[in-house]
Amino acid sequence: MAPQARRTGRERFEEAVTRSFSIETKDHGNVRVLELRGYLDAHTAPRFEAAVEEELRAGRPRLVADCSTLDYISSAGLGVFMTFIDEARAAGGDIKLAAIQPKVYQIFDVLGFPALFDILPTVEGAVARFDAGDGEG
Amino acid sequence: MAPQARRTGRERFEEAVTRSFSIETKDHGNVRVLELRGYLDAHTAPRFEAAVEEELRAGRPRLVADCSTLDYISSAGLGVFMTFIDEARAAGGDIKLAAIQPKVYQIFDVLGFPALFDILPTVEGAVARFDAGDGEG
Amino acid sequence: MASYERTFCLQVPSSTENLALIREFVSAIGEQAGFSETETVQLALAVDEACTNVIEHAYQNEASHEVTVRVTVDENEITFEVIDRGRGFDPTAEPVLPVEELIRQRRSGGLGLRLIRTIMDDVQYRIVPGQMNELRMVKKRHTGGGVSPAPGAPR
Amino acid sequence: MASYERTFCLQVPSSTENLALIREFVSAIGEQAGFSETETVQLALAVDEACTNVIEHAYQNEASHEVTVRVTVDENEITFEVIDRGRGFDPTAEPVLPVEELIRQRRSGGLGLRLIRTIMDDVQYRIVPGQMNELRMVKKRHTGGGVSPAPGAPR
Ligand SMILES: Nc1ncnc2c1ncn2[C@@H]1O[C@H](COP(=O)(O)OP(=O)(O)O)[C@@H](O)[C@H]1O
Ligand SMILES: Nc1ncnc2c1ncn2[C@@H]1O[C@H](COP(=O)(O)OP(=O)(O)O)[C@@H](O)[C@H]1O
Repeated sequence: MAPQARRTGRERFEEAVTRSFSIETKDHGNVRVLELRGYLDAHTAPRFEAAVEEELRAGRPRLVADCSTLDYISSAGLGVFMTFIDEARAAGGDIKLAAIQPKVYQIFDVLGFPALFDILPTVEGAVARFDAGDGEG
Repeated sequence: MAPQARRTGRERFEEAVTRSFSIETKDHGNVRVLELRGYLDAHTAPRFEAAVEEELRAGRPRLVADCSTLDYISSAGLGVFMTFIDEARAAGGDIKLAAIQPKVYQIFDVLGFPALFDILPTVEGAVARFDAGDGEG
Repeated sequence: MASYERTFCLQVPSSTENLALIREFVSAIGEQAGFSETETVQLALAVDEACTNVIEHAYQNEASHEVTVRVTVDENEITFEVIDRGRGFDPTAEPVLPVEELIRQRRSGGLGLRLIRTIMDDVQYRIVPGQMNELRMVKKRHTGGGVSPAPGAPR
Repeated sequence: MASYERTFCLQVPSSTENLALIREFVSAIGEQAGFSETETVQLALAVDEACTNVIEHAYQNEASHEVTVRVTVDENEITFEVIDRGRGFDPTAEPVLPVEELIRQRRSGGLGLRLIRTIMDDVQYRIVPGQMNELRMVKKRHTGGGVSPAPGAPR
Protein backbone atom coordinates (compact mmCIF):
# COMPACT_ATOMS: atom_id res chain seq x y z
CA MET A 1 0.00 0.00 0.00
CA ALA A 2 1.02 3.54 -0.79
CA PRO A 3 4.04 2.51 -2.87
CA GLN A 4 4.31 6.05 -4.22
CA ALA A 5 4.74 7.59 -0.77
CA ARG A 6 7.13 4.80 0.11
CA ARG A 7 9.40 5.50 -2.83
CA THR A 8 9.42 9.22 -2.07
CA GLY A 9 10.32 8.42 1.53
CA ARG A 10 13.24 6.25 0.48
CA GLU A 11 14.47 8.93 -1.88
CA ARG A 12 14.41 11.48 0.91
CA PHE A 13 16.36 9.12 3.15
CA GLU A 14 18.95 8.58 0.46
CA GLU A 15 19.31 12.31 -0.13
CA ALA A 16 20.01 13.07 3.54
CA VAL A 17 22.64 10.36 3.70
CA THR A 18 24.28 11.41 0.46
CA ARG A 19 24.93 14.83 1.93
CA SER A 20 27.39 13.37 4.44
CA PHE A 21 30.01 12.51 1.80
CA SER A 22 30.82 13.98 -1.59
CA ILE A 23 33.60 13.87 -4.16
CA GLU A 24 34.63 16.69 -6.46
CA THR A 25 37.03 16.01 -9.31
CA LYS A 26 39.49 18.55 -10.73
CA ASP A 27 42.35 18.43 -13.22
CA HIS A 28 45.75 19.81 -12.23
CA GLY A 29 47.67 19.42 -15.49
CA ASN A 30 47.73 15.68 -16.18
CA VAL A 31 46.93 14.79 -12.57
CA ARG A 32 43.36 14.13 -11.34
CA VAL A 33 42.55 15.52 -7.92
CA LEU A 34 39.63 13.91 -6.06
CA GLU A 35 38.46 16.20 -3.29
CA LEU A 36 36.90 14.06 -0.55
CA ARG A 37 34.43 15.88 1.67
CA GLY A 38 32.76 14.61 4.85
CA TYR A 39 32.49 11.11 6.25
CA LEU A 40 33.91 8.10 4.43
CA ASP A 41 32.51 4.94 6.03
CA ALA A 42 30.98 1.65 4.91
CA HIS A 43 27.91 3.55 3.72
CA THR A 44 29.72 6.09 1.57
CA ALA A 45 32.84 4.13 0.51
CA PRO A 46 31.14 2.47 -2.51
CA ARG A 47 30.84 5.93 -4.09
CA PHE A 48 34.56 6.57 -3.57
CA GLU A 49 35.36 3.12 -4.96
CA ALA A 50 33.29 3.81 -8.08
CA ALA A 51 35.02 7.17 -8.57
CA VAL A 52 38.54 5.70 -8.38
CA GLU A 53 37.58 2.79 -10.60
CA GLU A 54 36.19 5.18 -13.20
CA GLU A 55 39.47 7.11 -13.31
CA LEU A 56 41.55 3.94 -13.74
CA ARG A 57 39.21 2.50 -16.41
CA ALA A 58 39.48 5.81 -18.30
CA GLY A 59 43.27 5.52 -18.30
CA ARG A 60 43.91 8.22 -15.66
CA PRO A 61 46.05 6.53 -13.01
CA ARG A 62 47.73 9.71 -11.72
CA LEU A 63 45.46 10.48 -8.77
CA VAL A 64 45.63 12.73 -5.71
CA ALA A 65 43.08 12.36 -2.89
CA ASP A 66 42.61 15.85 -1.45
CA CYS A 67 41.70 15.05 2.18
CA SER A 68 41.55 18.64 3.46
CA THR A 69 37.77 18.43 3.99
CA LEU A 70 37.65 14.73 4.86
CA ASP A 71 36.34 14.54 8.44
CA TYR A 72 36.44 10.79 9.02
CA ILE A 73 37.55 7.55 7.42
CA SER A 74 36.92 3.95 8.51
CA SER A 75 38.39 0.72 7.17
CA ALA A 76 35.85 0.69 4.34
CA GLY A 77 37.40 3.93 3.02
CA LEU A 78 40.97 2.82 3.70
CA GLY A 79 40.18 -0.38 1.80
CA VAL A 80 39.51 1.58 -1.39
CA PHE A 81 43.07 2.94 -1.35
CA MET A 82 44.42 -0.58 -0.74
CA THR A 83 42.35 -2.14 -3.51
CA PHE A 84 43.54 0.19 -6.24
CA ILE A 85 47.06 1.30 -5.28
CA ASP A 86 48.86 -1.56 -7.08
CA GLU A 87 46.78 -1.13 -10.22
CA ALA A 88 47.44 2.63 -10.31
CA ARG A 89 51.19 2.11 -9.88
CA ALA A 90 51.31 -0.69 -12.46
CA ALA A 91 49.73 1.73 -14.94
CA GLY A 92 52.52 4.26 -14.31
CA GLY A 93 50.52 6.36 -11.87
CA ASP A 94 49.88 6.47 -8.15
CA ILE A 95 47.23 7.37 -5.58
CA LYS A 96 48.79 10.07 -3.41
CA LEU A 97 47.11 11.46 -0.31
CA ALA A 98 47.25 15.15 0.53
CA ALA A 99 46.31 17.60 3.29
CA ILE A 100 44.98 15.04 5.79
CA GLN A 101 43.58 16.59 8.98
CA PRO A 102 45.40 15.37 12.13
CA LYS A 103 42.31 13.62 13.54
CA VAL A 104 41.98 11.65 10.28
CA TYR A 105 45.73 11.16 9.89
CA GLN A 106 45.86 9.21 13.15
CA ILE A 107 43.58 6.59 11.57
CA PHE A 108 45.87 6.14 8.55
CA ASP A 109 48.77 6.05 11.00
CA VAL A 110 47.33 3.22 13.13
CA LEU A 111 47.41 0.93 10.11
CA GLY A 112 50.87 1.85 8.89
CA PHE A 113 49.66 3.66 5.77
CA PRO A 114 52.48 6.25 5.85
CA ALA A 115 55.00 3.52 4.97
CA LEU A 116 52.96 2.28 2.01
CA PHE A 117 51.38 5.40 0.54
CA ASP A 118 52.80 8.73 -0.53
CA ILE A 119 51.23 11.24 1.89
CA LEU A 120 51.92 14.95 1.35
CA PRO A 121 51.01 18.03 3.39
CA THR A 122 49.49 19.89 0.42
CA VAL A 123 47.65 19.10 -2.81
CA GLU A 124 50.14 21.22 -4.75
CA GLY A 125 53.02 19.23 -3.27
CA ALA A 126 51.33 15.97 -4.23
CA VAL A 127 50.70 17.14 -7.79
CA ALA A 128 54.28 18.43 -8.07
CA ARG A 129 55.62 15.03 -7.05
CA PHE A 130 54.04 13.46 -10.13
CA ASP A 131 55.69 16.09 -12.34
CA ALA A 132 59.07 15.50 -10.64
CA GLY A 133 58.64 11.78 -11.23
CA ASP A 134 57.88 12.50 -14.91
CA GLY A 135 60.96 14.60 -15.31
CA GLU A 136 63.12 11.84 -13.89
CA GLY A 137 61.48 8.91 -15.68
CA MET B 1 36.73 3.16 46.65
CA ALA B 2 38.91 5.41 44.54
CA PRO B 3 37.10 8.59 45.55
CA GLN B 4 39.94 10.62 44.03
CA ALA B 5 39.52 9.12 40.58
CA ARG B 6 35.77 9.49 40.95
CA ARG B 7 35.93 13.20 41.63
CA THR B 8 38.26 13.74 38.70
CA GLY B 9 35.86 11.85 36.47
CA ARG B 10 32.93 13.96 37.60
CA GLU B 11 34.90 17.13 37.03
CA ARG B 12 35.73 16.04 33.53
CA PHE B 13 32.06 15.29 32.83
CA GLU B 14 31.04 18.70 34.10
CA GLU B 15 33.69 20.41 31.98
CA ALA B 16 32.49 18.81 28.76
CA VAL B 17 28.90 19.77 29.45
CA THR B 18 29.81 23.31 30.42
CA ARG B 19 31.32 23.87 27.00
CA SER B 20 27.89 23.57 25.37
CA PHE B 21 26.62 26.88 26.78
CA SER B 22 28.38 30.06 27.85
CA ILE B 23 27.52 33.66 28.67
CA GLU B 24 29.71 36.67 28.04
CA THR B 25 28.77 40.01 29.57
CA LYS B 26 29.60 43.38 28.03
CA ASP B 27 28.65 46.99 28.79
CA HIS B 28 27.19 49.15 26.03
CA GLY B 29 26.90 52.48 27.80
CA ASN B 30 24.47 51.90 30.66
CA VAL B 31 23.03 48.76 29.07
CA ARG B 32 24.32 45.27 29.92
CA VAL B 33 24.56 42.90 26.99
CA LEU B 34 24.54 39.16 27.79
CA GLU B 35 25.91 37.21 24.85
CA LEU B 36 24.37 33.73 24.93
CA ARG B 37 26.38 31.06 23.13
CA GLY B 38 25.36 27.48 22.37
CA TYR B 39 22.54 25.37 23.76
CA LEU B 40 20.17 26.69 26.43
CA ASP B 41 18.23 23.74 27.87
CA ALA B 42 17.22 22.45 31.30
CA HIS B 43 20.84 21.57 31.98
CA THR B 44 22.31 24.97 31.18
CA ALA B 45 19.40 27.31 32.03
CA PRO B 46 20.33 27.56 35.74
CA ARG B 47 23.53 29.37 34.72
CA PHE B 48 21.53 31.85 32.62
CA GLU B 49 19.09 32.32 35.48
CA ALA B 50 21.95 33.06 37.90
CA ALA B 51 23.46 35.56 35.47
CA VAL B 52 20.19 37.52 35.02
CA GLU B 53 19.50 37.43 38.74
CA GLU B 54 22.97 38.79 39.46
CA GLU B 55 22.36 41.75 37.13
CA LEU B 56 19.01 42.58 38.71
CA ARG B 57 20.36 42.25 42.29
CA ALA B 58 23.21 44.58 41.35
CA GLY B 59 20.72 47.19 40.19
CA ARG B 60 21.30 46.71 36.46
CA PRO B 61 17.84 46.05 34.99
CA ARG B 62 18.65 47.32 31.45
CA LEU B 63 19.53 44.04 29.76
CA VAL B 64 19.94 42.85 26.19
CA ALA B 65 20.22 39.13 25.42
CA ASP B 66 22.48 38.87 22.36
CA CYS B 67 21.19 35.67 20.74
CA SER B 68 23.37 35.77 17.62
CA THR B 69 25.33 32.69 18.74
CA LEU B 70 22.47 30.97 20.55
CA ASP B 71 21.87 27.68 18.72
CA TYR B 72 18.94 26.30 20.69
CA ILE B 73 16.52 27.18 23.46
CA SER B 74 13.97 25.00 25.26
CA SER B 75 11.25 25.99 27.71
CA ALA B 76 13.78 25.99 30.56
CA GLY B 77 15.60 28.87 28.85
CA LEU B 78 12.39 30.65 27.82
CA GLY B 79 11.27 30.39 31.45
CA VAL B 80 14.20 32.54 32.59
CA PHE B 81 12.98 35.41 30.41
CA MET B 82 9.46 34.97 31.77
CA THR B 83 10.58 34.84 35.39
CA PHE B 84 12.48 38.12 35.33
CA ILE B 85 10.79 40.30 32.71
CA ASP B 86 8.31 41.92 35.12
CA GLU B 87 10.99 42.58 37.71
CA ALA B 88 13.30 44.20 35.16
CA ARG B 89 10.50 46.41 33.84
CA ALA B 90 9.34 47.35 37.35
CA ALA B 91 12.90 48.53 38.05
CA GLY B 92 12.78 50.82 35.01
CA GLY B 93 14.63 48.43 32.74
CA ASP B 94 13.77 45.63 30.34
CA ILE B 95 15.10 42.36 28.96
CA LYS B 96 15.30 42.84 25.22
CA LEU B 97 16.21 40.05 22.81
CA ALA B 98 18.46 40.69 19.82
CA ALA B 99 19.79 38.97 16.72
CA ILE B 100 17.91 35.68 17.12
CA GLN B 101 18.74 33.06 14.47
CA PRO B 102 15.66 31.98 12.46
CA LYS B 103 15.78 28.37 13.71
CA VAL B 104 15.73 29.68 17.30
CA TYR B 105 13.24 32.44 16.58
CA GLN B 106 10.64 29.87 15.56
CA ILE B 107 10.71 28.51 19.11
CA PHE B 108 10.06 31.95 20.64
CA ASP B 109 7.37 32.40 18.01
CA VAL B 110 5.49 29.20 18.89
CA LEU B 111 4.88 30.55 22.39
CA GLY B 112 3.86 34.06 21.38
CA PHE B 113 6.98 35.73 22.77
CA PRO B 114 7.08 38.41 20.04
CA ALA B 115 3.92 39.97 21.50
CA LEU B 116 5.34 40.07 25.03
CA PHE B 117 9.04 40.79 24.59
CA ASP B 118 10.92 43.45 22.69
CA ILE B 119 12.78 41.51 20.00
CA LEU B 120 15.19 43.41 17.74
CA PRO B 121 17.19 42.33 14.70
CA THR B 122 20.50 43.72 16.04
CA VAL B 123 22.21 44.25 19.40
CA GLU B 124 22.89 47.88 18.48
CA GLY B 125 19.22 48.40 17.74
CA ALA B 126 18.24 46.88 21.08
CA VAL B 127 20.72 49.06 22.98
CA ALA B 128 19.56 52.16 21.07
CA ARG B 129 15.96 51.47 22.09
CA PHE B 130 16.90 51.87 25.75
CA ASP B 131 18.56 55.23 24.94
CA ALA B 132 15.52 56.36 22.97
CA GLY B 133 13.33 55.45 25.93
CA ASP B 134 15.62 57.51 28.19
CA GLY B 135 15.41 60.59 25.98
CA GLU B 136 11.60 60.43 25.97
CA GLY B 137 11.16 59.59 29.67
CA MET C 1 10.67 -7.06 4.97
CA ALA C 2 8.94 -5.00 2.29
CA SER C 3 7.85 -2.62 5.02
CA TYR C 4 9.38 0.79 5.28
CA GLU C 5 9.01 0.95 9.07
CA ARG C 6 12.18 1.49 11.06
CA THR C 7 12.63 1.51 14.82
CA PHE C 8 15.32 3.24 16.86
CA CYS C 9 15.81 3.23 20.61
CA LEU C 10 17.95 5.28 22.96
CA GLN C 11 18.29 4.78 26.71
CA VAL C 12 20.27 7.21 28.87
CA PRO C 13 20.66 8.03 32.58
CA SER C 14 17.99 10.44 33.87
CA SER C 15 20.20 13.52 33.99
CA THR C 16 19.76 16.79 32.12
CA GLU C 17 23.35 16.48 30.91
CA ASN C 18 22.04 13.84 28.46
CA LEU C 19 19.49 16.15 26.82
CA ALA C 20 22.06 17.18 24.20
CA LEU C 21 22.59 13.52 23.25
CA ILE C 22 18.83 12.95 23.08
CA ARG C 23 18.45 15.94 20.74
CA GLU C 24 21.27 14.69 18.50
CA PHE C 25 19.57 11.27 18.32
CA VAL C 26 16.24 12.81 17.31
CA SER C 27 17.85 15.22 14.85
CA ALA C 28 19.80 12.46 13.10
CA ILE C 29 16.67 10.34 12.66
CA GLY C 30 14.52 13.31 11.67
CA GLU C 31 17.02 14.33 9.02
CA GLN C 32 17.43 10.75 7.79
CA ALA C 33 13.64 10.47 7.61
CA GLY C 34 13.50 13.50 5.31
CA PHE C 35 12.12 16.16 7.64
CA SER C 36 13.34 19.71 7.00
CA GLU C 37 15.79 21.47 9.34
CA THR C 38 12.91 23.53 10.77
CA GLU C 39 10.84 20.42 11.45
CA THR C 40 13.82 18.55 12.86
CA VAL C 41 14.58 21.34 15.37
CA GLN C 42 10.93 21.18 16.48
CA LEU C 43 10.97 17.39 16.85
CA ALA C 44 14.14 17.59 18.94
CA LEU C 45 12.56 20.35 21.06
CA ALA C 46 9.40 18.34 21.76
CA VAL C 47 11.38 15.25 22.77
CA ASP C 48 13.73 17.41 24.88
CA GLU C 49 10.70 18.82 26.72
CA ALA C 50 9.24 15.37 27.29
CA CYS C 51 12.55 14.00 28.61
CA THR C 52 13.14 17.10 30.75
CA ASN C 53 9.75 16.47 32.36
CA VAL C 54 10.65 12.85 33.06
CA ILE C 55 13.98 13.84 34.63
CA GLU C 56 12.60 16.72 36.69
CA HIS C 57 9.10 15.52 37.59
CA ALA C 58 8.91 11.72 37.22
CA TYR C 59 12.37 11.17 38.75
CA GLN C 60 12.71 14.47 40.65
CA ASN C 61 16.26 14.97 39.37
CA GLU C 62 17.64 11.67 40.62
CA ALA C 63 20.19 10.64 37.99
CA SER C 64 20.13 6.95 38.96
CA HIS C 65 17.10 6.17 36.78
CA GLU C 66 16.72 5.82 33.04
CA VAL C 67 14.90 7.63 30.24
CA THR C 68 14.01 5.70 27.11
CA VAL C 69 13.15 7.22 23.74
CA ARG C 70 11.77 4.89 21.06
CA VAL C 71 11.34 6.26 17.55
CA THR C 72 9.39 4.63 14.73
CA VAL C 73 9.54 5.99 11.21
CA ASP C 74 7.24 4.91 8.42
CA GLU C 75 6.07 6.37 5.13
CA ASN C 76 3.42 8.55 6.79
CA GLU C 77 4.75 9.73 10.13
CA ILE C 78 7.36 9.65 12.87
CA THR C 79 6.38 8.43 16.34
CA PHE C 80 8.24 9.08 19.58
CA GLU C 81 7.63 7.16 22.79
CA VAL C 82 9.25 8.63 25.88
CA ILE C 83 9.17 6.00 28.62
CA ASP C 84 9.90 6.26 32.34
CA ARG C 85 9.29 4.17 35.46
CA GLY C 86 8.86 7.10 37.81
CA ARG C 87 5.92 8.99 39.23
CA GLY C 88 3.18 9.24 36.63
CA PHE C 89 0.83 12.22 36.27
CA ASP C 90 -2.44 13.27 34.71
CA PRO C 91 -1.68 15.63 31.83
CA THR C 92 -5.36 16.55 31.42
CA ALA C 93 -5.24 18.01 34.95
CA GLU C 94 -2.43 20.42 34.03
CA PRO C 95 -3.85 23.88 33.28
CA VAL C 96 -2.91 25.45 29.94
CA LEU C 97 -2.41 29.09 30.85
CA PRO C 98 -1.63 31.90 28.41
CA VAL C 99 2.01 33.00 28.55
CA GLU C 100 0.91 36.45 29.83
CA GLU C 101 -0.78 34.74 32.78
CA LEU C 102 2.32 32.65 33.49
CA ILE C 103 4.40 35.84 33.56
CA ARG C 104 1.89 37.54 35.88
CA GLN C 105 2.07 34.56 38.23
CA ARG C 106 5.89 34.51 37.91
CA ARG C 107 5.66 30.90 36.84
CA SER C 108 8.38 29.76 34.51
CA GLY C 109 6.78 26.31 34.22
CA GLY C 110 3.92 25.21 32.03
CA LEU C 111 5.58 25.78 28.67
CA GLY C 112 6.81 22.25 28.05
CA LEU C 113 3.51 20.46 27.49
CA ARG C 114 2.27 23.43 25.46
CA LEU C 115 5.29 23.21 23.13
CA ILE C 116 4.81 19.46 22.76
CA ARG C 117 1.12 19.85 21.88
CA THR C 118 1.83 22.67 19.44
CA ILE C 119 4.59 20.86 17.60
CA MET C 120 3.13 17.36 17.42
CA ASP C 121 0.03 16.21 15.54
CA ASP C 122 -1.02 13.69 18.17
CA VAL C 123 -0.03 13.33 21.84
CA GLN C 124 -1.12 10.48 24.13
CA TYR C 125 -0.06 9.65 27.67
CA ARG C 126 -0.63 6.32 29.34
CA ILE C 127 0.33 4.75 32.63
CA VAL C 128 0.81 1.01 32.82
CA PRO C 129 0.59 0.75 36.63
CA GLY C 130 3.72 -0.61 38.28
CA GLN C 131 5.38 -0.93 34.88
CA MET C 132 5.95 2.31 33.04
CA ASN C 133 4.59 5.67 31.93
CA GLU C 134 4.66 6.49 28.25
CA LEU C 135 4.25 9.76 26.38
CA ARG C 136 3.50 8.99 22.73
CA MET C 137 3.92 11.80 20.21
CA VAL C 138 3.21 11.58 16.48
CA LYS C 139 4.27 14.00 13.75
CA LYS C 140 2.93 13.47 10.25
CA ARG C 141 5.02 14.14 7.17
CA HIS C 142 4.27 17.35 5.27
CA THR C 143 0.97 18.33 6.77
CA GLY C 144 -0.50 21.59 7.93
CA GLY C 145 -0.29 20.25 11.48
CA GLY C 146 2.33 21.50 13.89
CA VAL C 147 4.20 24.76 13.56
CA SER C 148 4.80 26.57 10.30
CA PRO C 149 8.36 27.50 9.27
CA ALA C 150 9.93 30.49 10.96
CA PRO C 151 9.98 33.82 9.17
CA GLY C 152 13.30 34.76 7.63
CA ALA C 153 14.01 37.45 10.17
CA PRO C 154 12.37 38.53 13.39
CA ARG C 155 10.24 41.66 13.05
CA MET D 1 23.36 5.51 44.02
CA ALA D 2 26.81 6.59 45.15
CA SER D 3 28.19 4.72 42.15
CA TYR D 4 29.63 6.60 39.26
CA GLU D 5 28.60 3.94 36.73
CA ARG D 6 26.35 5.07 33.89
CA THR D 7 24.76 2.98 31.17
CA PHE D 8 23.63 4.08 27.72
CA CYS D 9 21.99 2.02 25.02
CA LEU D 10 21.32 2.61 21.33
CA GLN D 11 19.42 0.29 19.00
CA VAL D 12 19.17 1.01 15.27
CA PRO D 13 18.20 -0.87 12.10
CA SER D 14 21.07 -2.90 10.61
CA SER D 15 21.87 -0.54 7.77
CA THR D 16 25.12 1.28 7.09
CA GLU D 17 23.15 4.52 6.84
CA ASN D 18 22.95 4.42 10.65
CA LEU D 19 26.71 4.32 11.18
CA ALA D 20 26.83 8.13 11.40
CA LEU D 21 24.24 8.08 14.20
CA ILE D 22 26.17 5.34 16.02
CA ARG D 23 29.37 7.43 15.83
CA GLU D 24 27.56 10.53 17.15
CA PHE D 25 26.22 8.46 20.07
CA VAL D 26 29.70 7.18 20.95
CA SER D 27 31.31 10.60 20.48
CA ALA D 28 28.80 12.32 22.77
CA ILE D 29 29.34 9.77 25.54
CA GLY D 30 33.12 9.74 25.07
CA GLU D 31 33.26 13.51 25.30
CA GLN D 32 30.90 13.57 28.30
CA ALA D 33 33.08 10.91 29.96
CA GLY D 34 36.12 13.16 29.61
CA PHE D 35 38.01 11.45 26.81
CA SER D 36 40.02 13.73 24.51
CA GLU D 37 38.95 14.45 20.94
CA THR D 38 41.65 12.10 19.65
CA GLU D 39 40.47 9.30 21.93
CA THR D 40 36.82 9.97 21.12
CA VAL D 41 37.46 9.69 17.36
CA GLN D 42 39.17 6.34 18.00
CA LEU D 43 36.32 5.04 20.17
CA ALA D 44 33.79 6.02 17.50
CA LEU D 45 35.96 4.32 14.85
CA ALA D 46 36.21 1.06 16.79
CA VAL D 47 32.45 0.92 17.40
CA ASP D 48 31.80 1.86 13.74
CA GLU D 49 34.00 -1.08 12.65
CA ALA D 50 32.23 -3.48 15.01
CA CYS D 51 28.78 -2.36 13.81
CA THR D 52 29.86 -2.44 10.16
CA ASN D 53 30.90 -6.06 10.67
CA VAL D 54 27.53 -6.90 12.22
CA ILE D 55 25.66 -5.26 9.34
CA GLU D 56 27.80 -6.74 6.57
CA HIS D 57 28.76 -10.15 7.97
CA ALA D 58 26.33 -11.14 10.74
CA TYR D 59 23.29 -9.82 8.83
CA GLN D 60 24.75 -9.85 5.29
CA ASN D 61 23.40 -6.37 4.58
CA GLU D 62 19.77 -7.15 5.37
CA ALA D 63 18.41 -3.94 6.92
CA SER D 64 15.49 -5.66 8.65
CA HIS D 65 17.55 -6.64 11.71
CA GLU D 66 18.87 -4.60 14.60
CA VAL D 67 22.25 -3.57 15.96
CA THR D 68 22.54 -2.73 19.65
CA VAL D 69 25.34 -0.74 21.26
CA ARG D 70 25.48 -0.69 25.06
CA VAL D 71 27.95 1.66 26.73
CA THR D 72 28.98 1.63 30.38
CA VAL D 73 31.11 4.40 31.84
CA ASP D 74 32.73 4.24 35.25
CA GLU D 75 35.65 5.95 36.94
CA ASN D 76 38.21 3.61 35.35
CA GLU D 77 37.07 2.75 31.87
CA ILE D 78 34.45 2.83 29.14
CA THR D 79 32.95 -0.46 27.91
CA PHE D 80 31.12 -1.03 24.63
CA GLU D 81 28.99 -4.08 23.90
CA VAL D 82 27.95 -4.51 20.29
CA ILE D 83 25.16 -7.08 20.15
CA ASP D 84 23.58 -8.88 17.21
CA ARG D 85 21.36 -11.90 16.66
CA GLY D 86 22.86 -12.87 13.33
CA ARG D 87 25.48 -15.34 12.16
CA GLY D 88 28.26 -15.54 14.75
CA PHE D 89 31.92 -16.14 13.88
CA ASP D 90 35.22 -17.18 15.41
CA PRO D 91 37.45 -14.10 15.58
CA THR D 92 40.50 -16.21 16.55
CA ALA D 93 40.18 -17.95 13.18
CA GLU D 94 40.52 -14.67 11.26
CA PRO D 95 44.09 -14.20 10.03
CA VAL D 96 45.84 -10.96 10.97
CA LEU D 97 47.80 -10.16 7.83
CA PRO D 98 50.18 -7.20 7.41
CA VAL D 99 48.69 -4.39 5.33
CA GLU D 100 51.33 -5.01 2.61
CA GLU D 101 50.10 -8.58 2.31
CA LEU D 102 46.47 -7.43 2.08
CA ILE D 103 47.43 -5.08 -0.75
CA ARG D 104 49.36 -7.85 -2.53
CA GLN D 105 46.28 -10.11 -2.29
CA ARG D 106 44.05 -7.21 -3.39
CA ARG D 107 41.99 -7.71 -0.24
CA SER D 108 40.37 -4.62 1.13
CA GLY D 109 39.02 -6.55 4.13
CA GLY D 110 40.77 -7.50 7.32
CA LEU D 111 41.37 -4.00 8.66
CA GLY D 112 38.33 -3.72 10.92
CA LEU D 113 39.28 -6.23 13.60
CA ARG D 114 42.84 -4.95 13.53
CA LEU D 115 41.70 -1.38 14.19
CA ILE D 116 39.44 -2.54 17.03
CA ARG D 117 42.28 -4.50 18.68
CA THR D 118 44.73 -1.62 18.26
CA ILE D 119 42.42 1.02 19.71
CA MET D 120 40.87 -0.91 22.59
CA ASP D 121 42.61 -2.22 25.72
CA ASP D 122 40.52 -5.39 25.92
CA VAL D 123 38.37 -7.15 23.29
CA GLN D 124 36.20 -10.21 23.95
CA TYR D 125 33.71 -11.97 21.70
CA ARG D 126 31.10 -14.40 22.90
CA ILE D 127 28.24 -16.30 21.33
CA VAL D 128 25.20 -17.16 23.42
CA PRO D 129 23.81 -19.85 21.08
CA GLY D 130 20.36 -19.07 19.74
CA GLN D 131 20.32 -15.79 21.67
CA MET D 132 22.93 -13.28 20.64
CA ASN D 133 26.52 -12.53 19.73
CA GLU D 134 28.37 -9.89 21.68
CA LEU D 135 31.62 -8.04 20.98
CA ARG D 136 32.81 -6.44 24.23
CA MET D 137 35.45 -3.72 23.98
CA VAL D 138 37.05 -1.90 26.91
CA LYS D 139 39.08 1.30 26.83
CA LYS D 140 40.78 2.45 30.02
CA ARG D 141 41.07 6.12 30.92
CA HIS D 142 44.51 7.70 30.43
CA THR D 143 46.69 4.67 29.99
CA GLY D 144 49.51 3.79 27.66
CA GLY D 145 47.19 1.27 25.99
CA GLY D 146 45.55 1.96 22.66
CA VAL D 147 46.83 4.41 20.10
CA SER D 148 48.92 7.45 20.91
CA PRO D 149 47.79 10.88 19.75
CA ALA D 150 48.34 11.75 16.13
CA PRO D 151 51.30 13.91 15.15
CA GLY D 152 50.45 17.56 14.50
CA ALA D 153 51.02 17.27 10.78
CA PRO D 154 51.66 14.38 8.45
CA ARG D 155 55.32 14.01 7.41
N1 LIG E 1 6.64 13.06 32.91
C1 LIG E 1 6.02 13.69 33.93
N2 LIG E 1 5.89 13.08 35.14
C2 LIG E 1 5.27 13.69 36.16
N3 LIG E 1 4.75 14.93 36.09
C3 LIG E 1 4.84 15.62 34.93
C4 LIG E 1 5.48 15.02 33.80
N4 LIG E 1 5.41 15.91 32.78
C5 LIG E 1 4.76 16.99 33.26
N5 LIG E 1 4.41 16.83 34.55
C6 LIG E 1 3.65 17.81 35.36
O1 LIG E 1 3.04 18.73 34.48
C7 LIG E 1 3.46 20.07 34.77
C8 LIG E 1 3.56 20.91 33.50
O2 LIG E 1 4.65 20.45 32.71
P1 LIG E 1 5.33 21.43 31.66
O3 LIG E 1 4.27 22.06 30.82
O4 LIG E 1 6.36 20.66 30.91
O5 LIG E 1 6.01 22.59 32.52
P2 LIG E 1 7.17 22.50 33.57
O6 LIG E 1 7.80 21.17 33.45
O7 LIG E 1 8.10 23.61 33.19
O8 LIG E 1 6.50 22.74 34.90
C9 LIG E 1 4.76 19.92 35.52
O9 LIG E 1 5.04 20.99 36.37
C10 LIG E 1 4.53 18.61 36.29
O10 LIG E 1 3.80 18.85 37.47
N1 LIG F 1 30.18 -9.59 13.60
C1 LIG F 1 30.64 -10.50 12.72
N2 LIG F 1 29.85 -11.53 12.35
C2 LIG F 1 30.29 -12.44 11.47
N3 LIG F 1 31.52 -12.43 10.91
C3 LIG F 1 32.36 -11.44 11.23
C4 LIG F 1 31.96 -10.42 12.15
N4 LIG F 1 33.00 -9.55 12.30
C5 LIG F 1 33.99 -10.00 11.50
N5 LIG F 1 33.62 -11.14 10.85
C6 LIG F 1 34.48 -11.94 9.93
O1 LIG F 1 35.84 -11.54 10.13
C7 LIG F 1 36.42 -11.04 8.92
C8 LIG F 1 37.41 -9.90 9.21
O2 LIG F 1 36.70 -8.75 9.66
P1 LIG F 1 37.35 -7.31 9.49
O3 LIG F 1 38.75 -7.35 10.05
O4 LIG F 1 36.48 -6.33 10.13
O5 LIG F 1 37.49 -7.05 7.95
P2 LIG F 1 36.32 -6.93 6.85
O6 LIG F 1 35.04 -6.80 7.59
O7 LIG F 1 36.66 -5.72 6.08
O8 LIG F 1 36.42 -8.19 6.05
C9 LIG F 1 35.25 -10.63 8.08
O9 LIG F 1 35.54 -10.68 6.70
C10 LIG F 1 34.19 -11.67 8.48
O10 LIG F 1 34.37 -12.87 7.77
